[in-house]
Amino acid sequence: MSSSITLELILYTTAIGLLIIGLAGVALSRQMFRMVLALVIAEAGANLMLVLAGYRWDAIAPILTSLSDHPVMVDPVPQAMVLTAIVIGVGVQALAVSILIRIRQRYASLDRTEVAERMDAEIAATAGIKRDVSQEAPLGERPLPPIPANAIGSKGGGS
Amino acid sequence: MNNALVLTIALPLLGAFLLPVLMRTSTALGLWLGPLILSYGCWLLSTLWLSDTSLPISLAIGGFAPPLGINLYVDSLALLFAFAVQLLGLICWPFKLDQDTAHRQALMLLLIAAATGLALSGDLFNLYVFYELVAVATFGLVAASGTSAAYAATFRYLILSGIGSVMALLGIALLYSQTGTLNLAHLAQLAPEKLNNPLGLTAFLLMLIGIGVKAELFPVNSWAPEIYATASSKLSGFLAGLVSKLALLIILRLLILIFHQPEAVQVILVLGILGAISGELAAWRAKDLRRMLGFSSIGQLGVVFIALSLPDERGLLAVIALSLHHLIVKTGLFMLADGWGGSLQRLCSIAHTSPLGAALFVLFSLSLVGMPPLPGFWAKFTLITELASQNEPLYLIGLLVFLLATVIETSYLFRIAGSMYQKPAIDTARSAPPPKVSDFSLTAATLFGFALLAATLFIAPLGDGLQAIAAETQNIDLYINTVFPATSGGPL
Amino acid sequence: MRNLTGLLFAGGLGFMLLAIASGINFGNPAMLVGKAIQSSAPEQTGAANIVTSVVLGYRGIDTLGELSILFAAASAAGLILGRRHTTAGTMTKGGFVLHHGGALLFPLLLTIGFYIIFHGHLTPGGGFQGGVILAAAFFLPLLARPGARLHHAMLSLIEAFAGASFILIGLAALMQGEAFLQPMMDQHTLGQLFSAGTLPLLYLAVGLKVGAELASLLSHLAQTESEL
Amino acid sequence: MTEPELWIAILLGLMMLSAAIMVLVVKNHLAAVAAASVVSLGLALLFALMRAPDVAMTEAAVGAGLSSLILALALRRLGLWKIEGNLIKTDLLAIKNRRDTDA
Repeated sequence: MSSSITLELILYTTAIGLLIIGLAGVALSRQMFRMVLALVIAEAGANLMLVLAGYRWDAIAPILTSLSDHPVMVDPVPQAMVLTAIVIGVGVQALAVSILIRIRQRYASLDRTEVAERMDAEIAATAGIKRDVSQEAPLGERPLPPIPANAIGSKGGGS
Repeated sequence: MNNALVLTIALPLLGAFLLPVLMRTSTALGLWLGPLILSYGCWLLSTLWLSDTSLPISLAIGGFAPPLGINLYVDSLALLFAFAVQLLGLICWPFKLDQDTAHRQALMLLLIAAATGLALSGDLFNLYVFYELVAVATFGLVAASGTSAAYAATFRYLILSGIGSVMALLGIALLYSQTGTLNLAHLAQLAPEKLNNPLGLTAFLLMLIGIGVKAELFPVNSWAPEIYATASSKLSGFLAGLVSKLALLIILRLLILIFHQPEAVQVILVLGILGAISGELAAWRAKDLRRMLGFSSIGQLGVVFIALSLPDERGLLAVIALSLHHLIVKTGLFMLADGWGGSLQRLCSIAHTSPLGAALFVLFSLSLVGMPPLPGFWAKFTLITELASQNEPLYLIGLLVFLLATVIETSYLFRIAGSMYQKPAIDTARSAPPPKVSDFSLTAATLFGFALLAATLFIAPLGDGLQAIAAETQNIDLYINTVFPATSGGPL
Repeated sequence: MRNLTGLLFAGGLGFMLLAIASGINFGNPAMLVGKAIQSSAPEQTGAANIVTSVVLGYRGIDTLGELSILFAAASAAGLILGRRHTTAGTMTKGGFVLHHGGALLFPLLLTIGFYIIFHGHLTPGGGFQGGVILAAAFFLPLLARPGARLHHAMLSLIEAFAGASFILIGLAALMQGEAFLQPMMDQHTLGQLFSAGTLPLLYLAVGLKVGAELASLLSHLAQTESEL
Repeated sequence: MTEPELWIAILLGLMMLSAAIMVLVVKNHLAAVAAASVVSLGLALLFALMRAPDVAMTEAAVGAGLSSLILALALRRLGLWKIEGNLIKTDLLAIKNRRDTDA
């Protein structure tokens, strides 16, 4: 029994580790492709957690071999959910990647600060706002902590 | 016959699957398919509303009884939102005809199906699936506008929403590991004994952040102004008006049915306060109409979250009233932004070229600010009295912030309205023709304006109706008994 | 600043999750729904693989939603990456091994894919896994031969009708006065190939839909850089 | 729960975590994609260990196979497909394996 607890703790720690690495990676990486990869890792962690939620250490896989005996099985519901989640994840990932391809074509850059800056400039330009007017107060335009202006120009990531 | 209600989700999906092929064989048929399906959905929902079926009802999909299978839970609130989805989908339908029409309309149908699912579903993971479908369809529709800024904004939204969905999935995993069920009613039964602990709170916070992405909750709302500035106005109206409310509806259900901890409420209150103040301040500084609308929508949803943190039925009434009011007004404003999007300076003395649009803008602004006869006043009035009657200091801060937000809102909305009615100055710098709202959008906006005025006239019966809806939503026992009839001690 | 916020957030989350670890009863989950499904699945759906019962029966609408997500992702990618190009292949010519190996692998992958789909209600596997293999089978020629291209009209036809038939099977149940997506037809003996009523049909629809969806996604991504 | 399974889980967990970190720190993008597919593969093995054969199959097919294929194809279109560069030896090995499986 005691050894079983350790196994689940290992799995739990792995799941948390993947999640944290993934989320920190999304937050930290400058390069947009790297953000997608980090998101994939975080999703893997969440999936592991979900399967873990239905895992029993004393059970068999949820496939019946005969109707007569009723062996203890692991919970099939989280497994079905993870199946769904995995496929959803890959769909989102493919979409992210195809958007990236376009961004790369248009902006010739995958640096997140640079792309964000150019996006802001483009929105302002299509709206017909003179850029120098809004330059004095870029901080107030976002509810989130904005991208520091000094980071522009230094291309980050590993590209 | 109630089983047919599932058609409001299934038919748009079917239409979406078939649309690209259908469009290739017969363009006319393809073009009519979407509006036809949506009209049928509206008809289906309104007949249910008008018939003497006693709400709420619970439909088991696949004939599997609820805790095992997935059920649709249809009460007045869910029905109202489902109807709003189908109707607004019809109004915001992308009629634009080009080579991408089939795909764009298919994505719109998917978005509508998923949004209807969000309103009706009574299963946590099913809600997650529909939530993701809403997200993916939104990405596609925003990116379909094809500008570089739209791609960049979509990508940033996608990453944020991806983080959100990981969080929500994690919350679901924690909940499931603790209770072994996903059905909301079943969870509501088990919650008092199994989820009233730090683990339950953690699960709630994770799901709050996850679902809060779409509800424009404070720390995860940076996508909103960017998306609204780059997507088409109709889509922005749909997203800001409706999808955010549907995410809010999920949070509301979770809060009422499952998570009763005071900490959960406090977190929502604090995030709401922060969202309200930051959104309104940013809107005040915004220089173009669409981003201003995006920021102000963040601010107003912050106010709704403040209302959500109120404990009793009147608080819930305020939430529902504010949400519906915001739904009508914000969608109407985005309809106007269809032609007026862009710098606020372009709107200078626009009232002389398009008086109807300017009048509508003023009407919406007045209601948004809370001018007495208009519905916005009653919604805000309920909130103020309710906030003032609480004696916790945090609620007082909420009240102050709410008043401050209203003042800021007034100042920027009427700065614009004032400039609209300015005498046309001899402005040589602006040689471009004045922006014009397309006829269709103007008609739609007029409809929203009429809806607002009608609500003003019938405010008393409307208030009673909303009160009844709030009471019904608040009633946990009713929810549980509807999903699990006959069984008293629990479904399993 | 932003980095710090992100790190703090991730660290806080990790701490929170570790802190509640003691509260989770690992290895002995409540399984309220899980146990009930295990005992009733053989009678209600007739599939030996209970995960399949859950995916297509109990949570059938989830699967429908998931198919829709894939469809949405594929058509959004199609919208973003532009119209179908005439050459959807790789720039470089594949080597001898790739070329002939591809030709050899194609029928093999096809067989395996359909095998996995048709045995989804009996053994591990099913529409998703089989669909991925089908997509790989159709994508392989693209990698191997530069000029090769997918039959896009065919692909979208399969895509449309596979998805539609999933819903139509569900609607057929509704027409007969039952609930949407209710399993129908005889269940036959548990463990037989022809058992579990409509479930294998649903899985076939899922497999074809997933396969077509992924193949078109992949071919969009593999387009040559002509427009650059 | 038997002793060997415990060790397998520990090893797989460590492998996945280090691969996950590698995804974020390694300079070469191809190596990062390879590391991400290592994570998926480890996850698939863990699922098999946890008596979830369906999920394991899906994760292997979708996560390790398809997802890496999508990412690799994207790398080429993004112009990040570089094999040379300042790599450490283990990465190079991983890339070779990946290319073989891709082909």
